[in-house]
Amino acid sequence: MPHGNNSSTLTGFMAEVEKRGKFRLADCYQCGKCSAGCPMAEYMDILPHQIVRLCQLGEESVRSKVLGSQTIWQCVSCETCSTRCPKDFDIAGLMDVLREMSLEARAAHADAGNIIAFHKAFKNSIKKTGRLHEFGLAVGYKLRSMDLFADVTKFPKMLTAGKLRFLPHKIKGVEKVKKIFEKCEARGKPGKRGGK
Amino acid sequence: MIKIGYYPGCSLEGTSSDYGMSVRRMAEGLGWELRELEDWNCCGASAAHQTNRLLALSLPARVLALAEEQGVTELLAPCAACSSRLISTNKTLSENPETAKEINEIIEMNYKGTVKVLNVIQALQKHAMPEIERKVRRKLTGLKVACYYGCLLVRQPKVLKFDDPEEPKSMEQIVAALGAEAVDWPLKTDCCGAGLSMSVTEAVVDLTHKILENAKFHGAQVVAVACPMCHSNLDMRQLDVNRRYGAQNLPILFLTQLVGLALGIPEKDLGLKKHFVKATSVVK
Amino acid sequence: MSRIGVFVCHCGENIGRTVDCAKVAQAAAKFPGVVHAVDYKYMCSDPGQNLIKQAIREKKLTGVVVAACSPRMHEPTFRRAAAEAGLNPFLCEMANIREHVSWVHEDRAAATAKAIDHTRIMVEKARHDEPLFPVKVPVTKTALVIGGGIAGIQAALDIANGAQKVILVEKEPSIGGHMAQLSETFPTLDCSQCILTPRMVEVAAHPNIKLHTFSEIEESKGYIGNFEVKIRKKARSVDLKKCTGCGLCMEKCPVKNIKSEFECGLGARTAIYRPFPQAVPNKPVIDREHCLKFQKGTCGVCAKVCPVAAINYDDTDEIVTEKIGAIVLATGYRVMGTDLYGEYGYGKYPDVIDGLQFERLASASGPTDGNIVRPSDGKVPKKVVFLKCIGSRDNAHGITYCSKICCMYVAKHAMLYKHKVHDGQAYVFYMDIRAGGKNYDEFVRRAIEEDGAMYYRGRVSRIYEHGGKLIVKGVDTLSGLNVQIDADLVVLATAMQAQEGIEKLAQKLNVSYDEYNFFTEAHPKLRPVEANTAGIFLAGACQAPKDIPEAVAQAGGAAAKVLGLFSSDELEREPIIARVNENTCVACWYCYNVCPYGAIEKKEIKDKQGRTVRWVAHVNESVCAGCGLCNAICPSKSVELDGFDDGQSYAEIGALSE
Amino acid sequence: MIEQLRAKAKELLEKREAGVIIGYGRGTNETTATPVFITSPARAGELIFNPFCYNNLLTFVTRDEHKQLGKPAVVARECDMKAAIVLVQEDQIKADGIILLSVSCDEQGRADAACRFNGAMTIPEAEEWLKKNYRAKELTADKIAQVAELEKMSDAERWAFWSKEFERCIKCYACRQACPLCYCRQCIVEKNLPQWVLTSPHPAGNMAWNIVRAFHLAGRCIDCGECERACPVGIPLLALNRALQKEVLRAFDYVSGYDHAGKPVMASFKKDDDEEFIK
Amino acid sequence: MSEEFEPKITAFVCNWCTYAGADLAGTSRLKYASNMRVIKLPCTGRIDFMFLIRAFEQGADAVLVSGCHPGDCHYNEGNYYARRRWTVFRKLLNFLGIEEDRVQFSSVSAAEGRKWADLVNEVTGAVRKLGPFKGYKQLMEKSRFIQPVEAGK
Repeated sequence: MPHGNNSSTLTGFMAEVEKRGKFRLADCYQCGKCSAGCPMAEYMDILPHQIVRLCQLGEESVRSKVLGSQTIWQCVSCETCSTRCPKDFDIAGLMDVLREMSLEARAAHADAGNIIAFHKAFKNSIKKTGRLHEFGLAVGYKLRSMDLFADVTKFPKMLTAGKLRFLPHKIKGVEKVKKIFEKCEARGKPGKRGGK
Repeated sequence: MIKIGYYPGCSLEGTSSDYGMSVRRMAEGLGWELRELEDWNCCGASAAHQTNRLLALSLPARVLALAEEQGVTELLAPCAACSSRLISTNKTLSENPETAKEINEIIEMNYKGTVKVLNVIQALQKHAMPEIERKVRRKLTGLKVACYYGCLLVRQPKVLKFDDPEEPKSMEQIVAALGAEAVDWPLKTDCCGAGLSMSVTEAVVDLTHKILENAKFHGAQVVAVACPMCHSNLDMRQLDVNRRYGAQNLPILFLTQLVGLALGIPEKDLGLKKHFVKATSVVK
Repeated sequence: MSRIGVFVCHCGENIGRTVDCAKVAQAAAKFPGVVHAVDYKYMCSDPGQNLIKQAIREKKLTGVVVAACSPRMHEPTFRRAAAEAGLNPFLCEMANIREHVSWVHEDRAAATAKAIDHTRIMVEKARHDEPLFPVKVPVTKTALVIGGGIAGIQAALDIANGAQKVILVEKEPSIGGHMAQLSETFPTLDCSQCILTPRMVEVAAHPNIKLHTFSEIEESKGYIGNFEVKIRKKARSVDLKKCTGCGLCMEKCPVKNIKSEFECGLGARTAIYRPFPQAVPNKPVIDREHCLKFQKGTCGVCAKVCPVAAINYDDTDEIVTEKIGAIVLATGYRVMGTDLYGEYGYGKYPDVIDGLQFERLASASGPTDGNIVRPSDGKVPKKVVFLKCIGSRDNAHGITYCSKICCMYVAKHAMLYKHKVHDGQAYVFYMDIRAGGKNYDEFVRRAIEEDGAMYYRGRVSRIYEHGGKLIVKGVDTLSGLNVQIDADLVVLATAMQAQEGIEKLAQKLNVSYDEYNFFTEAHPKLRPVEANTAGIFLAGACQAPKDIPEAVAQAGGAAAKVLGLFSSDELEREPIIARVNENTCVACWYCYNVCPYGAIEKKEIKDKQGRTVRWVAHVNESVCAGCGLCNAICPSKSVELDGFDDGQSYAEIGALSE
Repeated sequence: MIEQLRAKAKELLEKREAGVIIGYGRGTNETTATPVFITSPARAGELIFNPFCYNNLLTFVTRDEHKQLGKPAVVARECDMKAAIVLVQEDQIKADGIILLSVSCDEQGRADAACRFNGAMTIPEAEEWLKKNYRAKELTADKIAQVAELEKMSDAERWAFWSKEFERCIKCYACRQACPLCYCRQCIVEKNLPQWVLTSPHPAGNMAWNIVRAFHLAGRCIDCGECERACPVGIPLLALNRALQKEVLRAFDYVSGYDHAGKPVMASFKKDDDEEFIK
Repeated sequence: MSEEFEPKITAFVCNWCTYAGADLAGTSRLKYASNMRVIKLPCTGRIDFMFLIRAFEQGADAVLVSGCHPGDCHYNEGNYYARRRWTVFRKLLNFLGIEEDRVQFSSVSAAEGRKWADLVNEVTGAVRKLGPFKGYKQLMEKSRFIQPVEAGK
């Protein structure tokens, strides 16, 4: 989506969001189709179209409200919103941007702890071995989230079913992968996302 | 012999080893030679995707670059998350030279963009349809299947360019070719929440339940999937669903397992035993 | 020596902001032949025009150049002013320094330089201008109206009642158009057919109107006042002169299950059929795709039962040629296909219908005699959901514009439904309510306040069937709550689009059309009912989405234009026409070969004894359209186009040398 | 063969089928030939045809002074016959207003050793004869050798080549006089309102003139080479003409001189004409 | 900026499509390069090939000829004839050694304001790459070119 001239005049929060994303916030006309079709809507504190609206308002005052919202962590990136949006606005893409910003600002919603923990565990697993070691992931996640009992019941079965390995498989290129992580985490600061 | 590059992805080595098995056995059955990428890494899936955009591009980019180096032109990625990550990375890199440059720097490789990524359905369409009908040993006659696509196979259509995002039919066609009956049901592209399966269990159980219930309502005896997350969610989470909403016992099968069965490959070779919800009840 | 006056316009800030108008005037003052150069805020204003008139008189100007907006905007204005001051209007030229300069460039210096060049170019042209005098052309006082919907009917009647001849061409077997399909009309809720059908009958009976139904435009030649149009009368297989419209053939026709176009597929018709009972002409046509006689060579029942032997299976298309003075385009609109919304399941679920289908359900003369029931099971729906902006205002899947009428007809639908199903509930999903118009907003409020329609501000994301209900998943953005309704019937207010294949017609008549295939008007503000081709006028939804009153009003406007054109026996045409230099013409006929209008004639030069000495080309002034093809292709430069002759063009190019 | 030609000429004049024979006669000496206009059967014997006969005699048929002499029978080589056909196509002579005494020439456009006489022909006959016997010889590799060579050069090199060639031009217009298809009563170069072509023989004027000359022959030139032969400073004008012949053949599949009844190629079009060059 | 070579480009456009398209670019306030000077004629079919030569004689570094899309010509067939003319003429110019980018052709409809703006930029860019039309400029210098005197004007 091309940037309109208006974007150049934007400042603060709205400008930052637009700069990171390949979309023009002004495109959204608040029809709400994204919220209407969002599978997670009922578990969100702010509906997706309202998140876009808040970004449109753009004042600094909404920054914490948006980045601190539960919504951006409830989003499963199922892309239903972006697919059906009559204005071709990439809402899912916006959520990615907001999560990124929320993490950098350490502003994430308390309930999002779990999710962040999960993502951390996930990424660490990859960082360590080059691949995802799901048992490690699950355990690592449980430790981080202190949510020790959920799903524990399933592990034995999964193990017997050969669905979980105790020992992680390390790939040869693990060093390379680690390097990729370091570079990305260093660079992963503001900048345009690869356009969808 | 059809040669296809093969990228199993982490799940098929772990939680969905049954998927992995069935893909390999099905491939043999169909006379495909799968050449697994050497030293492949995780695509980053949603975790990277959701939290660091460069990582979200770099991890898949390395996989694609490896494939290119190893002379692969067609890369089969049975995991829907992997295939969607790889395909959208391919698109992003081809459309944004400057991003491509940056990523190539990061992965310290030079990906030219020559690799075409296929999901399992595409691979079957391209290399097994329609002659598969003739290869079927055990027609799955009478089996009512709800084909479930979930999110990652069809969205975003502009990126994936695969089937109709609202009314996909490709899996149905394959299932029909196996002799089974694909039921018409509306929730085939609704999200089951797998991305948050472990973290926001509450919500995910509801979503999963909606889907299972709707599939049953339309007469499905099994649900066919082509995505390990959908599978572990619909299969494992069924225990939680049962706990909250009463027993569903709706077996969830990978498309590859259905094909395998139809080709006459024994159940154990297809990993059917590994399921939480036993398929034996319906698949004799 | 020529005495040129240059007048540089600031157009308020529009030009002045980026072009240094004073500097342009100063530069122009130094151009050869220029004796007077000034700049002024608004040249098109009265004082501005007076500046020009004054200068013409006092400075004895032989030519005027106005450096301002596009000539397409104000050339007529300034030429008129020049004429009023006694200067031949064709000695007045315009240099475009707004659309082509100030609005498209930001660098002031560069823009000013370009403005000066454009002015110099036109000064050079003006120096080579010759006075031109309008050409008189006879007018054929017969109007052609294309399209027999309400707009076409209105235009035809107005022209005919103005005592001029009209030929009305309709591609369907009957006139009436979409309005004939409507149930009741907003905001008065009077019955559509009750007000339309008398007009249809009037058209058929009017002595000044010749009606060609089931006919299409094959080809069009000529120009304002003198078009020659070929009309294809498609084979109807029924002799309209003999047929009495008794309807026996339709009763007896064995093929009875064809989806009726008029009923939007909700009703059936026979193979020999009349689109609807009040059709005009009220006589049938044979649908050859479905007729057994034509498909299998069997049957022939209609011919057997016809008491007046009106059935003619051997009927063929007939081409009639008509001489026409003016054309009114009233080709109307079509309803957008909804298949592009998989998430709404149109076409998959029989109880998801579009607005026009609802009109048929609600129409007393409809397939259900006005009872609103579900197409699937004929049950009366207790919950009906109306979706607005389906296709409209949708960059991603539909079209970007607003279809304008949906807000009103959806409110009407909600009302009609409530009036017919008292215990029913209507729900409306909308983005905005656009009810600008006399008694329009009041009407919408009535639907909400008195008839209790539930309006949700938001779009719907998904509709699917579950247990005989349609699950509608929408949102109300005002409350910030998602809404789910288990509906019995869903009505999609689909977008209004230009007719299918309109671009072909446009090319035949060479009128221009926009990216959505709506015909473009000559000027968005000042010439809204004229096409940009002289002698062709626009009426109704073929120009943009319109409701009935607007379409009728525009039709009246178009008719008035036509009557104005017909008010004199001759009309004056721009004298931009070609001239032949008979001394140098060698009659190689290149001009003759390329002229798109056949305006070049072969003329004999005779000596005193009347013996043919040689042949030369000759231009028929009333046919020449001024394209200048002859001029460019003539190897000996013996044909020149007045107003754009070689001397002028060379001078213009010459103006560009450093 | 020359006897057959003379006999036919005599017969035509005797039977009054032609008013004048336009052919070649002996020049001031054995190695020159000059156009002759024979109106009495007795003088038919003056006709000669030898390697020194190469003017395109069709140039005369459009000139008023010769029109007085009545229906002409013209000694015509293949290219001359094509000239006649184009002149008919462009209505400068009537299809039944000329007889062609068809003779064959060698690649240099001169009478070949055999000096074949193909008989007297009407325009339609000539057209058929050419299609059968000459069409295949159009734009053969050797004919467009120089064009190909030039096309291989870079733009800059070509520009240098031609500006050098044109610099020699002295604006004598011999090329025009010699061309059977340059029949205008007043040539564009004689028009000065506006001044289409800069008159003086300087580089700019020469460029303009040579562009006009070449393009006015686009789709018309019948490849007789008279212009080049007539040019006193030896500019390779034929290469220019042939480059355009080549393009017309490529783009419109058209060779001039084979369609006396049809529209000239540049005065007609096909809706699917080549347009890749239009953005 | 001032150091950079600013091409002089002469555009010959038809009145009905391209001129209107350029107007639309204006009314839509699209911004584009200011190197082009526009000369309006009724139809591309009216444009004599010598106009292009004349433009070069006047120091143009390139010329653009732009009209309606095929089929949309206000005069039905004008641009079809023009298309044939330009097909051959550009061949002639190129055969004489004039770079193809110095003689450009396009179809811009009345609805294509955006296309016009992009086109002008594209052409200007291309000519900027080519640099000034030295060849013809030298020709003119060598000719110590004097404007022909015109009677009565």
